[in-house]
Amino acid sequence: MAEITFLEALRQGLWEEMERDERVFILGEDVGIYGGAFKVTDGFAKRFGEARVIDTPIAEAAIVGAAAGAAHMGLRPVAEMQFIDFISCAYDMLTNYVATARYRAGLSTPIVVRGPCGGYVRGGPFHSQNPEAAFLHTPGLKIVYPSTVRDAKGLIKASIRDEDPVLYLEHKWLYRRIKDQLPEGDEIITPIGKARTAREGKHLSIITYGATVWKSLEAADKLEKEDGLSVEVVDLRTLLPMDDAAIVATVQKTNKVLIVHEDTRTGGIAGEITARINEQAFEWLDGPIMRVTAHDVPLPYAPTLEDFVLPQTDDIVKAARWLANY
Amino acid sequence: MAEITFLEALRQGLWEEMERDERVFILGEDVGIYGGAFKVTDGFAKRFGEARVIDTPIAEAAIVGAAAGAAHMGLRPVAEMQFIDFISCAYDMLTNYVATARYRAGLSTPIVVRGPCGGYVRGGPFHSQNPEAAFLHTPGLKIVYPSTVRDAKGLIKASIRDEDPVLYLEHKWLYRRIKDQLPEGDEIITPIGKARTAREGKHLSIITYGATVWKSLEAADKLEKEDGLSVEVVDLRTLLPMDDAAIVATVQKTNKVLIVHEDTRTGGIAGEITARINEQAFEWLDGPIMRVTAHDVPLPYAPTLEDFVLPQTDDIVKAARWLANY
Amino acid sequence: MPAGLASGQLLEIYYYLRLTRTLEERLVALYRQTKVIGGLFRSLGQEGESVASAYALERGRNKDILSPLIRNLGSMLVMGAQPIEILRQYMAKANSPTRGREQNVHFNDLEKGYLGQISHLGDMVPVMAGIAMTFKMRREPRVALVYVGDGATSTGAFHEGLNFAAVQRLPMVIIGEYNHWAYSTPPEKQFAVKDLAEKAKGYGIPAVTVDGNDVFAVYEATKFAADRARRGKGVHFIEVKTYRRKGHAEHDDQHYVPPEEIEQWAKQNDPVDRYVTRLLDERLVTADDLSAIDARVRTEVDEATDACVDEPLPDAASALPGVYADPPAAERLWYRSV
Amino acid sequence: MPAGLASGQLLEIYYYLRLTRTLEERLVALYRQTKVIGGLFRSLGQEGESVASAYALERGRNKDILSPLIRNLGSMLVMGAQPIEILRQYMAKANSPTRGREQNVHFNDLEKGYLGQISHLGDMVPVMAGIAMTFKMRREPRVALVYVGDGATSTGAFHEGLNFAAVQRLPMVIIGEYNHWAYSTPPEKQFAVKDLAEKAKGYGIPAVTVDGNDVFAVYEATKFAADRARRGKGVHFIEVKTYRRKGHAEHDDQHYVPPEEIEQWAKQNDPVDRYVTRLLDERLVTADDLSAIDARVRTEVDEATDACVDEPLPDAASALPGVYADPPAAERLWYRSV
Ligand SMILES: Cc1ncc(C[n+]2csc(CCOP(=O)(O)OP(=O)(O)O)c2C)c(N)n1
Ligand SMILES: Cc1ncc(C[n+]2csc(CCOP(=O)(O)OP(=O)(O)O)c2C)c(N)n1
Ligand SMILES: [Mg+2]
Ligand SMILES: [Mg+2]
Repeated sequence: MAEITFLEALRQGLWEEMERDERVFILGEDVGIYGGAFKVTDGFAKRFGEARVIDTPIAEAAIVGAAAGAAHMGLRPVAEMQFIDFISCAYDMLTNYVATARYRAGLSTPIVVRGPCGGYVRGGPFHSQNPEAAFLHTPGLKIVYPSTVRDAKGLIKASIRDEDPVLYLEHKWLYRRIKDQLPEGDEIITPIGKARTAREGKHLSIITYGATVWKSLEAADKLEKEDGLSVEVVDLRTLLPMDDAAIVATVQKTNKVLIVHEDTRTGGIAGEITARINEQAFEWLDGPIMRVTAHDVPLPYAPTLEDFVLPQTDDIVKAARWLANY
Repeated sequence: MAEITFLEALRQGLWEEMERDERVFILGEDVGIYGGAFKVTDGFAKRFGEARVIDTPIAEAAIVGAAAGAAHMGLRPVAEMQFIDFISCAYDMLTNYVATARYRAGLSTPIVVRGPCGGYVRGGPFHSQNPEAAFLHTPGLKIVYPSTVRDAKGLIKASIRDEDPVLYLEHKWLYRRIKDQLPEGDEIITPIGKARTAREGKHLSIITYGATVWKSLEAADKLEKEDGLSVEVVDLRTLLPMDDAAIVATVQKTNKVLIVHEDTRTGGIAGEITARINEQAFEWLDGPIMRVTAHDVPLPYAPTLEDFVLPQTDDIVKAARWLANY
Repeated sequence: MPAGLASGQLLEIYYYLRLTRTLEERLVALYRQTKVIGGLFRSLGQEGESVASAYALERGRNKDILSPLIRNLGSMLVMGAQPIEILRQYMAKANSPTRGREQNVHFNDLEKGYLGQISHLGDMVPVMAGIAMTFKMRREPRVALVYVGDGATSTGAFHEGLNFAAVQRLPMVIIGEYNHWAYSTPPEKQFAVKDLAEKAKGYGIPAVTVDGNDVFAVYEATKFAADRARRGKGVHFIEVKTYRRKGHAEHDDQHYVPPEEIEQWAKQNDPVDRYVTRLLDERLVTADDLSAIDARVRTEVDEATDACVDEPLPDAASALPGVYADPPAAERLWYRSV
Repeated sequence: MPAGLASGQLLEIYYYLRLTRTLEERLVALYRQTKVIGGLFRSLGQEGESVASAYALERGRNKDILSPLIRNLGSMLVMGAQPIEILRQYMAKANSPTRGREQNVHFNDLEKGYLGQISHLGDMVPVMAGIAMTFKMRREPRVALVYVGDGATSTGAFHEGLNFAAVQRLPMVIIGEYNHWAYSTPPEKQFAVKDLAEKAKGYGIPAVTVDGNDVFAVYEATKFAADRARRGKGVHFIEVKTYRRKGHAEHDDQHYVPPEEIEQWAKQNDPVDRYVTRLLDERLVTADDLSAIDARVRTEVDEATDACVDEPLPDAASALPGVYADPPAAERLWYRSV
C-alpha cells in the first residue's frame, strides 16, 4: 500500500467514477490537456477523451448552468472552479437555478461543483476563500468538505453518486501536505451527512472541518501533553445537511464546545452550529460555546498578516484552555 | 402632520438626499420615467433629470460595478435592484470588488444598493428572498433593514451619507401596510449600527428585524393579554455591523432569548446572534436561545404553502410560551 | 402550400394561436376575479412567434426541447402543455404541475419537450446549452431552443451561455424577441445596436432578423435553423421583431408608451389577424374551418376552467417534501408541535 | 516623426519598454530567491501594447484613468507607478502601496491614473464604466481605459460592463489583448469568432484590430480612440494581436505550447526589438541614446531593489484597521488577549 496525497486521493476518486460510469464527465477551465491549475484532472483528457473532459471558456455561470442542463438529461457532470473564489460568479446560477430545481420543478440535478479553497498559502484575498457560509442557507444544495485522504476520495465518489447538487470543497493547504495509505481494491465511499470523530476525548469538544481539523488535532496533542486535557475533535465532513446527531453526542459527552473554522467569525457557520446546540443540548452545556475563527477582514496576502488573521494552533490551545478552566 | 407609508418615507429620504447633495444619483432598471417597479423613485426623473436617475440595461453586476466606479470618483450612487432577489447576479461584484475595496486598496466606495425583499406577498421563490445571510460574512459591507416608517427614512439617509457600501433591505410587505406620522422640518437620521427597543419587557426577549418585528409585537401583545407575559422586542435595524451592546443588554434584562427571522432556519443570521450571546452573555441565560424562522425550503408560491413555511405570529406565541415556561 | 405546410398543419397552427389568446383572455377574467395569484403576463401580439417557432421543432416523446419565457405560453401549448395545467399554475392549485410551488409557466415536462424558466433572466441560456451539449455527446439528432427577450440579452448569463454554446457548436437555436420593451425600458436604453442579430453575430454564429408577426416567416426561419443545428452545424440565432401590446404585467398601465403605437400594431400588425387573412386570401382554409376551431377552443378553455377553478390550494404540509431526494423532507419546526 | 512623436517621446517610450522588461527580469531573479511571495506573472512579448496604449493617454494629476491587468505592468509605469512600488508589492513589504494586503500590480493611484484590478476577470469593465460615467456626468474631458484578455471576454461581467458603457456612450477605451492564451486555453476554445473586434462590433461600437507588437500602431489606434471618446463619441474597442511568451505564471511550463511558436515570436516579433530596429533604421535616435537608457534603467532597478529588498513585512496587527471608515478597526479576537 503506497502513501498517497490528499490531491491524489481526490484524483483517484474522480478517475474511478469516470471509469465506472460513462455518464460522468468533467468541465471547467484548463481541466483538459493542462489537467487543471492544481493538476487534479491530470491525464484525464488523455484517458477519457476531450468529449468527457471539457475545457470551457472563462464563464463560471455557464459552466454551472450547462452542468445543470446536462444533469437534467441524466448525465453526471463534475464542474471545476479553478479557484473556489470564482464560484461567486455562479452564485445566482447555483443558488437560484440549481439548488431549487428539485423542489420547485421536480427536476433532478445531480451535479458536483468542486474547487480549491482556503488559506494558509499566501493566496491573498481572491485565492484563499472559504465560501461555505454563503451557501449554507441554500436548501437543495449539499456541501462537503473533506479533511483526510480517505474522505477526499470517499466524498468525491459519494458526491458524484448523490442525486442532488453537491458543492465539494477541497483545501489547497491539504492537497500535498496530507498523506495516507488507502486499502487497494475495496471501494471507498464516505456517506454524505455523517461527521467523523477525528479524536476521542472527554473534557472538551472541538467541532471543526477542513484544514483546521489538523490544527485542532495538533492543539489537542499539546493540551494533552501540557495540561493533561482530553480533547475530542469532531470533523464535520458534511456541512449541509449538518450531522446534528454527532454534534449533540459530543456535547453530551464533554459538555464544553469550541467551534473552530477558518472562515471569518461574523457569518461563519459556527453560528449555525451554536444555534443547533442551544436548541438541542443546552442543558448539557457546562460553559459557553466559543469560537476560534479568522478575524473579520478580507484575507490579506503578506505572511505576517495572513498568519495573524487566520486561526492558528496556538489560538485553539489558548481558547481551549480558557474553556476547560471555565 | 400627515400619515405616510413606509414606502413614502423611503421615497422622502431619497428625495431629500438628492436635493441636499448633487453627488447623489440613482441607477437601476426602470427607475426613470417609470419610477421603479414599486414606484419608489416615482417623479425623480422629472425633478432631477435623467442624468441623475439612470435607466440601465438588465445587468445587475454592471449596475453595482458602475456604482462602485462612480463612488471611487466622489459620487454617491444609489443602485436599485428591481427585486433584491436579483442581487445574486451581482454577488461577485458586491462581495469581492466593492466590499474589499477600502481594505485591500484604500478605495472609498460609498454606494447604497437597495431593493424590495421578503415574503408574505405570494411572490414565489424568486420574488420573496431575504439575502442578508449571504452577505453577513462580508467584512467591508454594511447591511441595514428598517422595519418602521421612521427608520425607512432615517436609514436611507444615513446609508447615503455613510462612507462605506451599504446594502439597504426594504420589505415589500411593509411598503404600504405600515403607516406613521413623521415630524416635518427636523431631519431624520437613524444611526447605522444601533438597534432599537421596539417594546420594553422583562420576562423574555425577542430579537428580530424587518417584517417579523411587527409579527413579534403582535405576539407580545397576545402574550401580555393571555399569559400576562412581559415580552421585550428588539429591532436590530442594522444587521452588519451588529449591535452587540443592545443584544447583551436585553439578554441581561430578561435572561431568555427568542430570535425571530423570516429567512430559512439553516444559515439564517439567528445563528450569528446566538453565537454572540454565547460568547458575551452565557451566564445570563436562564434557557436556551431558540429560533423562530422559515422552514428550510425555497419559498413556495401558493398562499397555503407560503403561510406554512414562513414564521407566523402564532408560531412566535407558541415558541415564546414554551421558552417562558422553561 | 406556404412553407410546405399541409392545410391540416395550417389549421393546427391556427388552433394554437387561438388557444393561446383565448386562454390568456380567460386568465385575465380570472385575474379580475382575483382567482389568479400573483402577476399575470400577456403575450398579446406575440403569439405568432411563440407558436410558429415551437411548431417548427420536432415534437413528441423525447424529441426537441425548448425553454419558454413568461410570454411564450404559445410555445408550451404547441409542445403539449395542457390549458388546465396553465390555469392551475396561475391559480396555485394543489394539482398544478408544481403543486403550487412555482408560478405561471414556470414548470416543465422534459419528455414533451419544455423546461420551465426561473425568474432570473438569462439563466436559461447556459442551462439549455447544457441540454444541447447532452444531445451532442449522445449523438442524438435533437435540438434545444431557448427564447430570450431583448432586455435579457444584457445579462451576463446570456453572454456566457451563448458564447459557451457557440464555441462548442451545440445544436441550439435562440429566438431573440425584439418586442420593443423590457418592462418600461426601450431597446435604445438596452443596447447600442439596431438589431439583436448584430449582437448575435459577435458570437460567431449565423443570425437573422425576421418579421415576428409573420407566422410563416418565423416558422421557416426556425425550421431552417433547427435542421441546421440538427446536422451538427451549431448554434443559430433568430431575431423576431414583434411588439408587446400589453404592459409588462397586468398591473402596468403602460403610461410610458405612446398609445397610438399600440393601436397601430393592433390594427395593422396583429399576428393572428395577418395569419387568418393570408389563409383566407389564398383560400388555404375556409372561414368555417376557423370558426369551428374558435368554437372548439372556447369549449376546451371553458371545460378546463370549470374543471379546476374550484380545486383546492395545496395542503400546507405538502410544502416540506422534495428539497432533496435524500433526506426525503425538511423537518417541521419544533414549535409547530409543542 | 512617426505617429507625430518627438524624439524625446520616442526615447521615453523606449525607457518604459526597457523598464518593464528589466523590472520583470529582476522580479524573476527575486522569485528564484523565493523573495517574491505568491505567483509571478510576466508580460514578456506584450510590453509594447501596454506601454504604447498608456502613453497615448493624457497623463498627470487627475487626467485619464486606466485599469491594468497582471500583464499590464508597462501601462502602470507609464502612468507613474514606481519600480519600488512594484517590487514591494511582489514581496509583500510593509511599505508597499497596499501594505502587504494585496498582490503584485493590484494597487491604485487614482490621481496618477490607475485603478488596481481584482482577480475576478471581467469585473473591472463595469467599474471602469462607472468611472467613465463620472467623467461624462461632470463634463470632464477625461477617458477611462480598461484592458481585457482574450479569455476574460467570455465573462458575464465583461459583457454587462461593455454593453452598459456602449448604451450610455461613455468615454471609454477597451484594449482587448489577443495574446493567444488564457492560461492553457487557446482562443478557439474561448470564442467562435476569429477576431475580438468582431465580438466588440456586436455592442454597437467601433472596433479595430491592430498589430499589438507594433508600438506605433497601438499608440496611434489608442490616441485616435481616446480623442474620439474625449469628444463625447463613446466607447471604442481596440484589439491588439500579441503573444504571451511565458507561461500563465512562472510555475507554468507551457507544455501545451508548440515550442517553435514561442521561438518564432521571440525571434521575429518581439515588440521591443521591432521598436528599436525602426528607431535606428529611420535614424530617429542613436544607439548611444538607447544604451544610455538601458544603463539608466539598470541603475534604477538596482537602486529600487537595494532600497526595499530587506525591508520588513507588515506588522501583524496592522491587518486589522481599515475594513470600514467607521468603525475604525475590526476587533482583535478574544483568545488573543487571554
Ligand atoms: C436578472 C434579472 N434582473 C431583473 C429582473 C426583473 N425583470 C423581470 S422581466 C424584466 C423585463 C424583461 O424584458 P425582456 O427581456 O425584453 O422580456 P419581455 O418582458 O419583453 O418579454 C425585468 C427587468 C429579472 N427577472 N431578472
Ligand atoms: C472569473 C474568473 N475565473 C477564473 C479565473 C482564473 N484565471 C486567472 S487568469 C486566467 C486566464 C486569463 O486569460 P486572459 O483573460 O486571456 O488573460 P491573459 O492571462 O492571457 O493575460 C484564469 C482562467 C479568474 N481570475 N477569474
Ligand atoms: Mg422585451
Ligand atoms: Mg490571453
